[in-house]
Amino acid sequence: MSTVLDTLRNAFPGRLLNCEERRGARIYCDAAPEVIVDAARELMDGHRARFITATGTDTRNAVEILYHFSIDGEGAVVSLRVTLPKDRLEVDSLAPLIKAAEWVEREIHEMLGVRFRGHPDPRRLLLADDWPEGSYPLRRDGEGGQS
Amino acid sequence: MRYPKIRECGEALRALFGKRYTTRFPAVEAAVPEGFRGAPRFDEKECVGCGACAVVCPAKDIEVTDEIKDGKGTRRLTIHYDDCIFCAQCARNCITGKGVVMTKEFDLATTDRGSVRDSVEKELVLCEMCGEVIAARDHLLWIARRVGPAAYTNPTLMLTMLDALSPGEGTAPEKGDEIRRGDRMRVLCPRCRRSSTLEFSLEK
Amino acid sequence: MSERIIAIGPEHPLQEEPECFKLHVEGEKVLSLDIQLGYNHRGVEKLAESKSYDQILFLMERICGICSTSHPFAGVNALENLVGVEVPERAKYIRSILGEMERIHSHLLWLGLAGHFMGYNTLFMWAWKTREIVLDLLERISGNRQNYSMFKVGGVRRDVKDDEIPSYLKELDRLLPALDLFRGAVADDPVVHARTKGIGVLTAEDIRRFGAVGPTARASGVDIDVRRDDPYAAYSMVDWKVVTGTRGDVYDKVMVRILEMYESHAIITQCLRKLPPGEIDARVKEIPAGEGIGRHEAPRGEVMHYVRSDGTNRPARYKVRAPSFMNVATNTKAVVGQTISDATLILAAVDPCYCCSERVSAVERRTGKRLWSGAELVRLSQDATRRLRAKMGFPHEISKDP
Amino acid sequence: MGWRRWARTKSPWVFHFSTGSCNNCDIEILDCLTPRFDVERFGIQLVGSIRHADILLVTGSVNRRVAPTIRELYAKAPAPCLVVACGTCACGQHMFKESYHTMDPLDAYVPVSVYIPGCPPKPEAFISGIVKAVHTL
Repeated sequence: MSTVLDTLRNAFPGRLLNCEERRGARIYCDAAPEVIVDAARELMDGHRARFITATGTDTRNAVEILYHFSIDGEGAVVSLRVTLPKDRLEVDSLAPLIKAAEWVEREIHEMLGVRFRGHPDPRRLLLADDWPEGSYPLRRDGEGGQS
Repeated sequence: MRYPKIRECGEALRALFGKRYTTRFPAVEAAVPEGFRGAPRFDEKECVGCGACAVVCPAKDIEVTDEIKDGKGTRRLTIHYDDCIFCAQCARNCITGKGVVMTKEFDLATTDRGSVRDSVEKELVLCEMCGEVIAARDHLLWIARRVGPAAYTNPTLMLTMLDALSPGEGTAPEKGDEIRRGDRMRVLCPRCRRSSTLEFSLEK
Repeated sequence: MSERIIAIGPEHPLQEEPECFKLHVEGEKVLSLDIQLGYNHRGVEKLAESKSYDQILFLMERICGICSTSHPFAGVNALENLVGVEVPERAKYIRSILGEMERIHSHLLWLGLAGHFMGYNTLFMWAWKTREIVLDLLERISGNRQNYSMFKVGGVRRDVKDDEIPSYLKELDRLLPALDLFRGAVADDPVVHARTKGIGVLTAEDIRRFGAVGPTARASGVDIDVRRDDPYAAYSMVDWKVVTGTRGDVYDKVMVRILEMYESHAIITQCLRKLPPGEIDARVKEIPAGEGIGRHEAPRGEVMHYVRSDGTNRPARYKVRAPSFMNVATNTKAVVGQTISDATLILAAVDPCYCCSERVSAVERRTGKRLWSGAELVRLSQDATRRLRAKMGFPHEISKDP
Repeated sequence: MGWRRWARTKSPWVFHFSTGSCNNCDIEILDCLTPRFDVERFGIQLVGSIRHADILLVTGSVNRRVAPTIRELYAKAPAPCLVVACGTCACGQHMFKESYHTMDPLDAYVPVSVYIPGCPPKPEAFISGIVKAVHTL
């Protein structure tokens, strides 16, 4: 456990902050958007982590993306939190590194309107074809359409 | 074990000569175990019309409508089975514990969607001053029973209780146009009660 | 020969995603696979934000019918992770009993359908017949055959009656001969071997790349199981083991599931025998602000729920990750290079849910003309079995479509 | 026309379509075909194409993506085609009334003959629902 926490604390000084372990072996970190791909690579290669999913949340002022990784040997879940300001919803895509992230990012893209740089296939995943462009169901600010 | 597949043949023989496995359903009633969550039904006697079931229903399926006509109020609670998810939350959270019960009834198929429902009507107690809905009469009586002697501290509860003991007796005094201090001994909604005690005494 | 597209779907009810598989084929060979989702998208995550914590679990139950224990299970794990409440022992055991009963009925359901795709309809009927034992037990315990309404934060909603436990155990013992029969029927049948061995192979590296979970991953020798890795409920208090395969083909996926049912049976009987007396509910009064992550090993693999609370009685964000969301994507690798008749079986092997095969249609790309209907693709798969049987010296016909 | 009615009620063939359900009703429908309930006793058979079907069983709360399909499907069905709404989702949209991805209940798209409420209905409820549907012919 502590090894993962130590790695995360030391690997990216200044760009991976507030690493803390909470109840039930849940590790949360705040990551800078530019470091996410490297941090994911570090976890996947260095700690045999398994990508679970990513959660996009609209916190009114910003959009938070939590990348969840499972460290199966230790029963821990590492969540890297990336906060994107509403006026610049862009982050590097994990899909070229982790195949599993492809659909997850497509879903976040259509639900919250986050653009993933370098995504191989940024089509819609879940919503109907006649769903209005530019309307995002999980947004909370009026512009996002229905709430 | 290439062939013949004796094990499977054995199973086939058992099935052939064993007891019939398929149900005889339409001819014979289906066996429904104890505790089955079938259609929820209101119990006319036990339901007090508080509307707790409507609040907890995850599907927002139970409809509460209050109707006031000629100074008489009625509350109607309706479960629409075409939207019911049979989760038994209404029965579990019923304040009397018996107002809604899960029956064993499962065959609700119908040709008219609006017709599959169960409803109960409850008389409402209205504020004597402004006519606002206070609660269902049975609800007030249930609270009075629950709180015991403490019910006498609240005129609304006490008067409703007395009225239930001897209906029609004890006519209320003439009521004026505005709320007076003497109106405290009436069946009042919370707002009117506040006016009658607080505002009136502050003015004087 | 020109490339053609065969569309399988568009129905496939799982979490929110009935898929439409589009097979790009040339002749008999599958060149690539394109998966379209969204036919079952109901916006559960958004709806969850409008329900109170007590009501949410009923919504989670209805994400997937077969996983109607798994989603609330992961949900309560997430919420309890947030609150930090200790669940009473008895409730833990009851939860595990329900979870494992669901695993048995889900695996039997899948086994039957896999049999149906292979044209082994006897297996289909037997598996579904055996499944009724578990469904009847669940009906007696929870009050309904599906959608059990049992889970609540801090415990369970309904108790198991102590005096009925012996009769539950007796019913469960009826499962064992049936499971032996299925194991024999699959392991000894040369036709099943020929149809399932060496097709749809996924290596351990593929599993990691796709993030696949559950029996799909374990069949490839990836030893992951949330019940053991991140213990919750009563799984650390009973004796069982994780079943893994080695080759990662369809045969291993079948065998892993069959052997897992024995483990589930062992867990249920141990839990029922050891069921401690006491409370079933910790009476959680409120959910504080914070974040929680809960996981559960569903029949199809790890379910993850993430919940964020802002201290009100509704969640600020509720995220659901169903196992099939990861597993289905592995199909894009597994079917490439296989024949169309095997593709049906491979697509079914990750246990996405049966519905897809019921509405299969084949469409030619340029004209959009229908080539084959749904039942015909299943028949194509069954024809392949028939040819194999003939070659191996089984002259008799396989059973008719149910 | 007596013989026609007789022929239709004797062996109704059903086609099953899911419009965004949780799968429970679909499983219970399939369960009706298996040894325990075995609806083939009544000549009821699940068919692979709507063009062969007398009864269309619909499950699920119709979502945006399949809404056009259900109309199309009903248009393809040979008359008279009975539509049976299976489960609470198909009857009144269940909890998904307020979802952004569902619009109207099933009866806004196609005429529904019989509603079978339940979440999911017991297989017995399905059987008696279909019997009721056949009686409306």
